[in-house]
Amino acid sequence: MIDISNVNKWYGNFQVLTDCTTSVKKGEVVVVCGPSGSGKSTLIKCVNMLEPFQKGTITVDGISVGDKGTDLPKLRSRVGMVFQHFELFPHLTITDNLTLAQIKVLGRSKDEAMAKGLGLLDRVGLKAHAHKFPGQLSGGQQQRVAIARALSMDPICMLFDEPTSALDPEMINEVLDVMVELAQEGMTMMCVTHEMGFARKVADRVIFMDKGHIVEDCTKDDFFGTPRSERAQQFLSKILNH
Amino acid sequence: MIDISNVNKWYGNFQVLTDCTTSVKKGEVVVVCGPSGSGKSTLIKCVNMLEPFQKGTITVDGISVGDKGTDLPKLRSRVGMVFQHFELFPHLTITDNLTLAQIKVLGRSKDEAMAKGLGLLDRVGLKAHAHKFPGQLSGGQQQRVAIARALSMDPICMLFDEPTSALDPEMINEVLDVMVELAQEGMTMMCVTHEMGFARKVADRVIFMDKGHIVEDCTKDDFFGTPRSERAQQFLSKILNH
Amino acid sequence: MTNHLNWLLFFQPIVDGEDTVWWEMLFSGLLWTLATSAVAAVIAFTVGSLMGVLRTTSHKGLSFIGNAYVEIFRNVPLIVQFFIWYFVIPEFIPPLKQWSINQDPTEVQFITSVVCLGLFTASRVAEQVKSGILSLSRGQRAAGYALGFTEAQTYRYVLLPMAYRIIVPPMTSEAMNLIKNSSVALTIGLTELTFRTKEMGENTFAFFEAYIAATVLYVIVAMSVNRIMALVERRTAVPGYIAGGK
Amino acid sequence: QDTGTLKKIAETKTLTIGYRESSVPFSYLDNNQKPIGYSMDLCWKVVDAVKAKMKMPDLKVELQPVTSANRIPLLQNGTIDMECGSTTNSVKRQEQVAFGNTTFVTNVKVVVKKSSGIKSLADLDGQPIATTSGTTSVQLIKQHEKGANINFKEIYGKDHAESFLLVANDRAKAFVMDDILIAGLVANSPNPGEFMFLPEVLRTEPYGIMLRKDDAPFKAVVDTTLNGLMKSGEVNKLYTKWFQSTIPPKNVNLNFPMSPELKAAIANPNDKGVE
Amino acid sequence: MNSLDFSAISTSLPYLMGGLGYTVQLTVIACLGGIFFGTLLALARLSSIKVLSNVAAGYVNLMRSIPLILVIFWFYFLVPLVLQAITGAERPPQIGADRSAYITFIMFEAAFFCEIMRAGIQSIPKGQVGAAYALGLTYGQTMRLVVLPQAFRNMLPVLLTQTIILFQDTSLVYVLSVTDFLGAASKIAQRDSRLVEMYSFVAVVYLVICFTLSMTVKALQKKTQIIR
Ligand SMILES: Nc1ncnc2c1ncn2[C@@H]1O[C@H](COP(=O)(O)OP(=O)(O)OP(=O)(O)O)[C@@H](O)[C@H]1O
Ligand SMILES: Nc1ncnc2c1ncn2[C@@H]1O[C@H](COP(=O)(O)OP(=O)(O)OP(=O)(O)O)[C@@H](O)[C@H]1O
Ligand SMILES: [Mg+2]
Ligand SMILES: [Mg+2]
Repeated sequence: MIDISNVNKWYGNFQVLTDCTTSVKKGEVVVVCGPSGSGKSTLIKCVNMLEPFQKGTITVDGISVGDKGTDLPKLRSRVGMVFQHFELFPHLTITDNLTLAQIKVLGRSKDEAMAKGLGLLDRVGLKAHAHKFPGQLSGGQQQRVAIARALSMDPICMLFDEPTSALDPEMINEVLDVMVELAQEGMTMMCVTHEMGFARKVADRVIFMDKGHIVEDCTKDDFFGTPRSERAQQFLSKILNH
Repeated sequence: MIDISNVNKWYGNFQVLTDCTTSVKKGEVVVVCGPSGSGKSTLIKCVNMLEPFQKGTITVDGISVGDKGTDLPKLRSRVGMVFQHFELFPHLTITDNLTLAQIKVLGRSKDEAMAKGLGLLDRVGLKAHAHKFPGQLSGGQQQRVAIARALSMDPICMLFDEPTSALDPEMINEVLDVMVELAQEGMTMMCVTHEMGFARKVADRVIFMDKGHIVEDCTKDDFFGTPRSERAQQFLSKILNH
Repeated sequence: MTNHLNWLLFFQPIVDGEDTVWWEMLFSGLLWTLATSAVAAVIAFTVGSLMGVLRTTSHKGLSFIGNAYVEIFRNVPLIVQFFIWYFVIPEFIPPLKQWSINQDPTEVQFITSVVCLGLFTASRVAEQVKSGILSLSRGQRAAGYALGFTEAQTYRYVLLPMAYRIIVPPMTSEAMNLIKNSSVALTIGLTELTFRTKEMGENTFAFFEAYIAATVLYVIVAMSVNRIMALVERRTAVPGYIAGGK
Repeated sequence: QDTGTLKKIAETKTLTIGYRESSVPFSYLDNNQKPIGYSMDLCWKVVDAVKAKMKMPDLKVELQPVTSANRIPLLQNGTIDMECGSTTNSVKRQEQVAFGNTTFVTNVKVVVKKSSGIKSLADLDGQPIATTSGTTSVQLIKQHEKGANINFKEIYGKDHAESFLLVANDRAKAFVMDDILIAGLVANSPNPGEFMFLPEVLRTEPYGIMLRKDDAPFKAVVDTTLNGLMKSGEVNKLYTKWFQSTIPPKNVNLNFPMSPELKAAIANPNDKGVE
Repeated sequence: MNSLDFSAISTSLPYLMGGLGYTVQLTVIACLGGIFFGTLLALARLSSIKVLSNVAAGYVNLMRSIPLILVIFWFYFLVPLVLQAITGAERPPQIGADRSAYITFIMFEAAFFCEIMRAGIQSIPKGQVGAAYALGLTYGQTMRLVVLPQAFRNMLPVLLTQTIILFQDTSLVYVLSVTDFLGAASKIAQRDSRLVEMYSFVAVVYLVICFTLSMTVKALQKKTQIIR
């Protein structure tokens, strides 16, 4: 589904990604972790070309995202993405947030979009809030709406960039629950997160990054069992200790 | 050391604190927890009058903080405080951050202040960074400097307001370690935090707040054993689950 | 000369034997001020938005155009720009020159003023629009793209609606500046409020009366603009969204 | 005992002259930024007389530039003590200020481009006419018998140079102003031959040195000085120097002979203002 | 334009440069004075003392709603009369056009710098004030040592941008017949009937100076961003 091969990226002289190669198969859930600044967000944003990269190739569902000729808006509309800070559109109601892209990008009718949107809202447990604005919801609720918004485009895979790290501890679980459910339904997911509980529960594979390199890329059991690199061991001990 | 008795506070018509009563004895470590918006920060800020309150009394070391005649700057200089967002002064070097108040408030000489500051910086493991600006340090490092800054005033007690919640997971432990050490040395501490590991390790008492009320105020063992209120149970289950 | 202000002067004819009295002159000046400002505001908003957007796009050439526009128009004093639009530019464009000769002179002054003031203010508006767009978290643009919006759609549906709301307060001062700046049009002979005020002062020597009247009128206009913009701000406020917060 | 300006001069030991910076050839800056001109020469004579009368040889003279807009207030609030420029002495202004005896007489005339084909006031019907804001000379057209029935549009220039530029650029068909000021503008223009005056004289206006009102002793000094110059014929020499010879900074000659009205005013010094 | 003649510019260059010198001097003094009084006004506006903040707000709003040209007039003709009323002098004291220009621009710019400094102070997180108080600093110390230095740094680009506007606005002192750059140019232009040449020259000079300044602002903005 997602093939990343030898991707390199520089900001000026600073190399953020070095020879990153990995792939995500259909239905697979891959968790990406690693210390701050290691390039996790950058890598995941390269997948739908929110960040351009200078070397290597990435294909999504067989389409190379770096090609000049690629219809990026179309490709992006098929890849769902959820951000750390939700990024709901604050001037639109929840309903409008859910239907805008369906109408303007997929060309669905208003009714169709509405039906789809409300269905998904129900699924994340927020049907009662359809008329509100994002600012009137708690962080956890906003993030659930953001997931519903991404799903409304019927994506073939989903990208998550630390979806719970901006949340109050109490709200983390309500978001993780939705994500677990999604994973169990067979959605293809690539997910940057520090929530090792989530990784333990649903991940098929874990990728560990450090300084722009993919240092570990192995099954969940291998990762939590015996990560090969010292850096990964160190990271795990820090993160699991408190 | 700190006596809080029947404190009430309103923002306009909205009551943030209702009849809060508790106390912290010399050498005691008290952890304050509770859901977001329950008034934890407000309560702890009332202790050194960073937030004025309308009813009740708070005394620190026998001095009533709410009295008109109280020399607040002097009182505050004896109460160390550490904030969620570090609040180092970004335009001053680490050294200047550590010495400014010593010189301007306590009237120490530059050399004296410097010696004190560098000693504490060493203690939090950051001596090598003395000449840098806060923006050049990581979050965990900044928070350790903030603790050193508070200690530089030789406080009789310390207040912490979620000192680790703005940190990357990896950095939380380096800050908690400093705090644990401080607690074990016998510092009087009142500490708003969600880090239950920290509470388990060093807290003498745990206070649980909800909607401006102190709902639980009991020993650590009682709290983690059998919290009486349903709300506290619910909160604990959410926070310990992931 | 301040001992006795003669307010009755406002009801005296501008020239002996004519019907027009001074307050009518000042009032007609006020109308020109308002008309000039209103039309210039439309130009400033349209051109300014366009230039502001150009400056934030990923296209190098377009953002160069936007930047060059702003630098040229905000770095020459308005009074000099007026002179150039009125006296210099027509000399180099024969059809424009022909038009300016044949047209009613008042119309020429009005149109020149509106264009000059509008394009000048547009450079300020462009600054605001740009900073409004940049003040949105970068994630908003990314979220737009991630949903499959094109760049134009992202601006239209995601960035601009929020950017405009954010810049209402600075745009209020720009609107007030625009009205104040319209007084510089007196230098090309547009008979707006300050022109009429000076005229009244010089003809009647009642400088104080004239300037007090003008000051009061300007303050009233400024306050009205302020109220209107406050209304706009309230009307467009997003529930739950605290300006500047996320 | 001295009162008014003389008292002030005695106390402060200074006299402040207000001058114009571009009123050729009455009062304007030369290339060294010194105010020179016909009115300035006359004023320096007044200064000499003040020095002599007050027995203050080291009287300090300060020079303060003024504009048409601020000259009256500055005189009234005491910033300047006399204004040496090209200010029309009018009855209306005399309600606010006083004038020394007439030093020059101008005729308000209309300048047009020769190529415009306009030959008389009547041809101006329906045409745009330039006028400098703050002046009222255009209204004189209506008061002239030949202009009584015509309609025209006023275009305001910020200053005389701009008003004249409007005519030079064909934006206005005519410019109504004091003939001497127009003569200066024409002489300085790239093609002086392009322009001509219409024959009609719209009004005759006396110029005078402007002084504060109700200050007879100081006015007496000014008038005595001027009358002396007129009797001795020195005024005629000054006139030739400034109006009929080449003058700085560009060495043009205005070629502006003395009008009969000025000759009469010199023969009979007076401070009558125009209505 | 059949015949452009730029010779008037070269012969009067010293005069024009003198004017430019005055413009720069007025800008610098008005800027420094404006920042000083503007900061005081900003503190007054943010003060919890109602009267103080209302008076300051009233002053700022008045200054911001009338055209500069009117403000210049008011200060020029009123200040001597006000001083006379205060001192009871027989004649209005003479403050002179250039001193009047300084006062006018300082007072006028103070209103604008007030708003900038206010925004600057408000942009400092409340936690900074809390931290300073928590260390025992007084209000004065907190402002002087913690808030204002940061506010000033944050606002430096905006302050400079306003200064560029101020630099252009000083051209309006021509109404006082003070000879600034534009005043000098327009006087020579009128004397020699060379309006088009002069104003084109003025436009170019302003464009070059202001463009250089705004490039400086941009560079500075980059630098302060790194400090943060
Ligand atoms: N626009 C940019 N210009 C220059 N460097 C950048 C830019 N964006 C990110 N970087 C740098 O690239 C590196 C990788 O950033 P990235 O955001 O991908 O890290 P991350 O692993 O997601 O970290 P975090 O856990 O903090 O989100 C960091 O060192 C960061 O400083
Ligand atoms: N300046 C203010 N004006 C009005 N209401 C306020 C203000 N500051 C805080 N509040 C409200 O007071 C309540 C308590 O706030 P407080 O910051 O003490 O909560 P908290 O328990 O520290 O929460 P958190 O875990 O989010 O920090 C909240 O509902 C908050 O919205
Ligand atoms: Mg990231
Ligand atoms: Mg809090």
